[in-house]
Amino acid sequence: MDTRFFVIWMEEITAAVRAGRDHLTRLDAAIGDADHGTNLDRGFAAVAEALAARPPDTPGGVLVLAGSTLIRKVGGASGPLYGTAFRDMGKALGDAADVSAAELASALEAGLAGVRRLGGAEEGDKTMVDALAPAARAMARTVDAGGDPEEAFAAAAAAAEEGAKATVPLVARKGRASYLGARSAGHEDPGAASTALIVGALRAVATRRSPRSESRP
Amino acid sequence: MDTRFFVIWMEEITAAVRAGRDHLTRLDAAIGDADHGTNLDRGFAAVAEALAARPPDTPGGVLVLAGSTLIRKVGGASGPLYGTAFRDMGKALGDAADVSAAELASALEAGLAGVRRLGGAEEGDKTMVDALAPAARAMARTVDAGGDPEEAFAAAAAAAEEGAKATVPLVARKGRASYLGARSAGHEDPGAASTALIVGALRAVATRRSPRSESRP
Amino acid sequence: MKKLINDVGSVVTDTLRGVAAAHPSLRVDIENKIIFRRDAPRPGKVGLVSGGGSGHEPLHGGYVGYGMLDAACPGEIFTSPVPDQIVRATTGVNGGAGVLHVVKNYTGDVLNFEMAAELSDDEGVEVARVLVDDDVAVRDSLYTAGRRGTGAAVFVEKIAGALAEAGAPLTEVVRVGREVNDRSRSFGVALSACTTPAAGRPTFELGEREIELGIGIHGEPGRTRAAHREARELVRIAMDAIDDDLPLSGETLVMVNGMGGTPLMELYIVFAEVAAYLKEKGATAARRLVGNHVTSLDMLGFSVTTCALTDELTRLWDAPVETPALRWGR
Amino acid sequence: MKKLINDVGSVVTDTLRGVAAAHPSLRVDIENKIIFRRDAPRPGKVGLVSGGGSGHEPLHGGYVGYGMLDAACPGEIFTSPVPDQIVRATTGVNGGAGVLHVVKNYTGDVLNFEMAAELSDDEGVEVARVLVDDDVAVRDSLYTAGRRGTGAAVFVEKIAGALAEAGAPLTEVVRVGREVNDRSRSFGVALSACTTPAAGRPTFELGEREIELGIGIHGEPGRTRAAHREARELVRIAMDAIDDDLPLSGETLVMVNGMGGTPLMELYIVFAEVAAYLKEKGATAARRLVGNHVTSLDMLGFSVTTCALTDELTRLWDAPVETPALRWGR
Ligand SMILES: Nc1ncnc2c1ncn2[C@@H]1O[C@H](COP(=O)(O)OP(=O)(O)O)[C@@H](O)[C@H]1O
Ligand SMILES: Nc1ncnc2c1ncn2[C@@H]1O[C@H](COP(=O)(O)OP(=O)(O)O)[C@@H](O)[C@H]1O
Ligand SMILES: [Mg+2]
Ligand SMILES: [Mg+2]
Ligand SMILES: [Mg+2]
Ligand SMILES: [Mg+2]
Repeated sequence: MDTRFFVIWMEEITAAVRAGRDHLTRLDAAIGDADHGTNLDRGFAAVAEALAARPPDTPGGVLVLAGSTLIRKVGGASGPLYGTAFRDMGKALGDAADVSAAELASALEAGLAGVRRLGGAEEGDKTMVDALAPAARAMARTVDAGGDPEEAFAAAAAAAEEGAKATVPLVARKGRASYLGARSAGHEDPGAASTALIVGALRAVATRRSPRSESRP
Repeated sequence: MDTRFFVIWMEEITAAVRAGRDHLTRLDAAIGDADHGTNLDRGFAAVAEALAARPPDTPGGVLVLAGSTLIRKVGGASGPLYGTAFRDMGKALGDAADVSAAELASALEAGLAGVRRLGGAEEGDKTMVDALAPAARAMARTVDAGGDPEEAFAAAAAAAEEGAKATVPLVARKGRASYLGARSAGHEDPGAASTALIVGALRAVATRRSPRSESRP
Repeated sequence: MKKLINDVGSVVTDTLRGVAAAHPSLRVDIENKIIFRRDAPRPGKVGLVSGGGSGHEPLHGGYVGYGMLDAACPGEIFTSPVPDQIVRATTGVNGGAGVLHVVKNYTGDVLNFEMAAELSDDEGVEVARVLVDDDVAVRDSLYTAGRRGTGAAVFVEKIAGALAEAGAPLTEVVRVGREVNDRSRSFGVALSACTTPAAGRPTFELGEREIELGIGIHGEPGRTRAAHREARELVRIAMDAIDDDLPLSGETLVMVNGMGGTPLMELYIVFAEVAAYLKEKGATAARRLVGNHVTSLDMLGFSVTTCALTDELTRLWDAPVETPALRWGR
Repeated sequence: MKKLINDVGSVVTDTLRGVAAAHPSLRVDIENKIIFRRDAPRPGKVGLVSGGGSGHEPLHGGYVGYGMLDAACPGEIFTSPVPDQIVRATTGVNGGAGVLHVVKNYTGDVLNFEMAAELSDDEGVEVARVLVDDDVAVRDSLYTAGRRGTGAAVFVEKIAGALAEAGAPLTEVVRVGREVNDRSRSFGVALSACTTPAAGRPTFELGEREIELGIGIHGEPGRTRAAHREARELVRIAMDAIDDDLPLSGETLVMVNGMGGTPLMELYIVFAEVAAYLKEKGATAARRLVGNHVTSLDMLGFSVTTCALTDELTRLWDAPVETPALRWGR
């Protein structure tokens, strides 16, 4: 995957977040403070702008710029967490101009590690970690088993979606939803849902193969 | 009519105002400030208490005590206006122990004069004057024509009710409703409606003849 | 109706218990419903008394204290106080230099204060009155009850209070109070009606995108119903109404007032537009108040009140004041 | 949703324009969303910076000024400020004696302030933090995000601000700030949800007679839903929760806070019951605040915050303060 692939990934996320904004905000209204969709929408719109203004020339550069932009623009819990995830992924990719599926898989693990270090959440705490961790595991497993990138991304996306859905019955132990105690059960975690969008966007880029950025408004 | 008659009239008003409280307040909500029913309810409850605590021994004494109590307890526009009306009626009756229908009719005119002096409203301004003035006229006319008290009160009550209903299309020129300008049209004036209750209570006392105060809670 | 109350019948009394507990600088006569400055009466000082229906908090009780009112008489919700109450407040603050009644122009307030003034006079207290009638939404005319008194009450109480505190005689305090009223104008906008505890439901119903223009402070509907629109345009409607009546220019005292249920954030947004409007007219918001000052229970909305300042008025506005709701310079 | 706004996207910026126009004692950096004391940085004085999501006005911008904060960083509605913003505020108020961050305990606030502290450190500014976590409705545990920070933020900012104004070093200012937090507890009750401009509808729905107990300040539902009841009983629930956690006794600083849409009258009714409850426990409301201080947009409801005073804390509470929302002694 080259720099262009990562730029398109970001564009794909931006579009998915825009489309899913109100849904994410509704999820956050149920167990949080009703801003997750607007937070990420503001953040990824800024990412798109930053990429257009200062196009990086490596995959790592794309991810680091995306991460820093999220940190600068989102605020809230998800800003530093996603920002760190993308930055740490980007740093893991180093200066490489082209990235293999295996390299991307371990970058994803680095991103996950960043989120865990910063937020201190374990799997099962009803956070984005519940989607990101299984996604990283599925991608690594598929690549290890010799799967091609498309298969690896599909597996990761499916695992993220499943992980997000699996947060529904959980009682939150981190983030705002934890204030609700037992009442947080029965609702999908908004951060896990947005992680599923982000990983899903990776699958979409790979499946379509054809870059669609030019025709996007 | 003796002192007892006037005490029962006050009791009858108290009951009618209690029963009509929410209706009066709703009328006031439409073109005023939604307190006319509670204002009068508070006032006449205090009148009943005052009469029980210090029973006057003349009809005039009953009315003056009722009026002073209304002034002391009601507040708002209707407190001083009704208070003055009853006081001026009471003063017109002097020390008489028994009052004829003709005397009561001219007392009612004195009460009306007090309201007009204090509030400056003319007929047609959409106020209590629009019920009180025709009631006073009807009572005087019936008495002049040789009608008995029962007929005189019935005529006054009917005229007050008609006068109150006739305020519906009017545009208010006095009181809070005047702030609404043309929008005050289409609603019955709450003060005219309560005047109809007060005069209606006079008819009720006379019609029933049998004092019912003992059995009232 | 969900309200933080104990009982519909005890709302005013319970409020006064809270005021008494919260403000040791006040002496609250709960039974007679009067909020006094603790040090009233002050010998030789003109006393200031105001009052009106409850439901407008902090008006008037929140303005009792050094440099402003000596006593306030809250009536029942939206109901003028009764004469006895006003007389008791008047005699209670009389320091021998006479007492000023600051009365908002409503039939009920006017009649009850008038009766009280006569009775106080019988008791040997000299009483004068400033009638506040600043609301430009109401067309004044010989044949109506005249303009309502709204936000300018705060200005009159502050400025006349400062002059009284400085030891001026009653005639002077009256003069400056009237001058403030003459130079003041208000206009109010409601996004919702209010709910009185006794009625238990809103005094009028507004659709999802409807507002009332030219409202008063008692939940009465305004002059016209209109479509909701952005803050900038609402401010333009309000300011145009004021400016039509008394052209805005020069140093202006401005209050952007919340109706009780409006968040402070929104009042700041309104204030930004008011300041911009004034600038457009070549006027400046030389002195400013933003917050809930003259409310209508839980109503959503705002009002703007302006007063064309003079050097004297500015000086008196800036003079020290120490009340629950206004406090500076001490 | 009817709000006094121009555009959902410009709410925070428009609010800041209003704050700037209303308070010449502040310097508002609208582009970077920072409210500064006009005289910041003050050489040799510890700087105080706080911040958090918008929608809690007057928190925090209303507490910027003499004797309290040097700068406030408002984020988007209910969204923590971003690190750049906090860094800019921090360096902007640094007078060489270090800067205190007053941070309410929310994951977002904590993470963004942490990042900002690291970056400020890189720029050579010494930063310390007081974490405010006073809300007893949230059970604290090693495995959760811990207690929320709510009303005690006002107490910490006032008292630590007074000590900083007096010239104390950063370590002392931190110590007193932590002490205030340790001695403070809060509990909140909502009669309605709030509506964020972006969402356009209430964050949760309550029935005609339902309330939420143990709410936070971001429109999140509380720990339990319950039947509405009289103010006296609601106060008992709130105060029992506080008293269970930290028994009430002695001289107590008490705030009865409105959530944004609650009329002052109702807050006084609540305060009367709070004062009565304290008396029952042998405690006294030695210092008091009643009003909208830490709000949730247009939410109906209240919170109570208590702080067990010491002589030092009382003295610092009483010290002069001059900000848009708190003002005395000057
Ligand atoms: N400690 C944490 N670790 C990992 N993820 C977290 C943590 N705290 C919160 N989150 C994630 O952040 C999401 C909320 O993000 P957002 O609504 O943007 O921020 P905020 O909670 O500050 O309003 C939650 O749904 C959760 O997935
Ligand atoms: N100037 C006036 N003259 C006669 N009646 C008046 C006048 N002003 C008001 N009223 C009467 O008072 C009624 C309102 O009484 P009430 O609601 O108790 O007082 P308020 O208007 O002070 O709330 C009106 O409906 C009207 O009939
Ligand atoms: Mg959120
Ligand atoms: Mg009325
Ligand atoms: Mg009234
Ligand atoms: Mg948030």
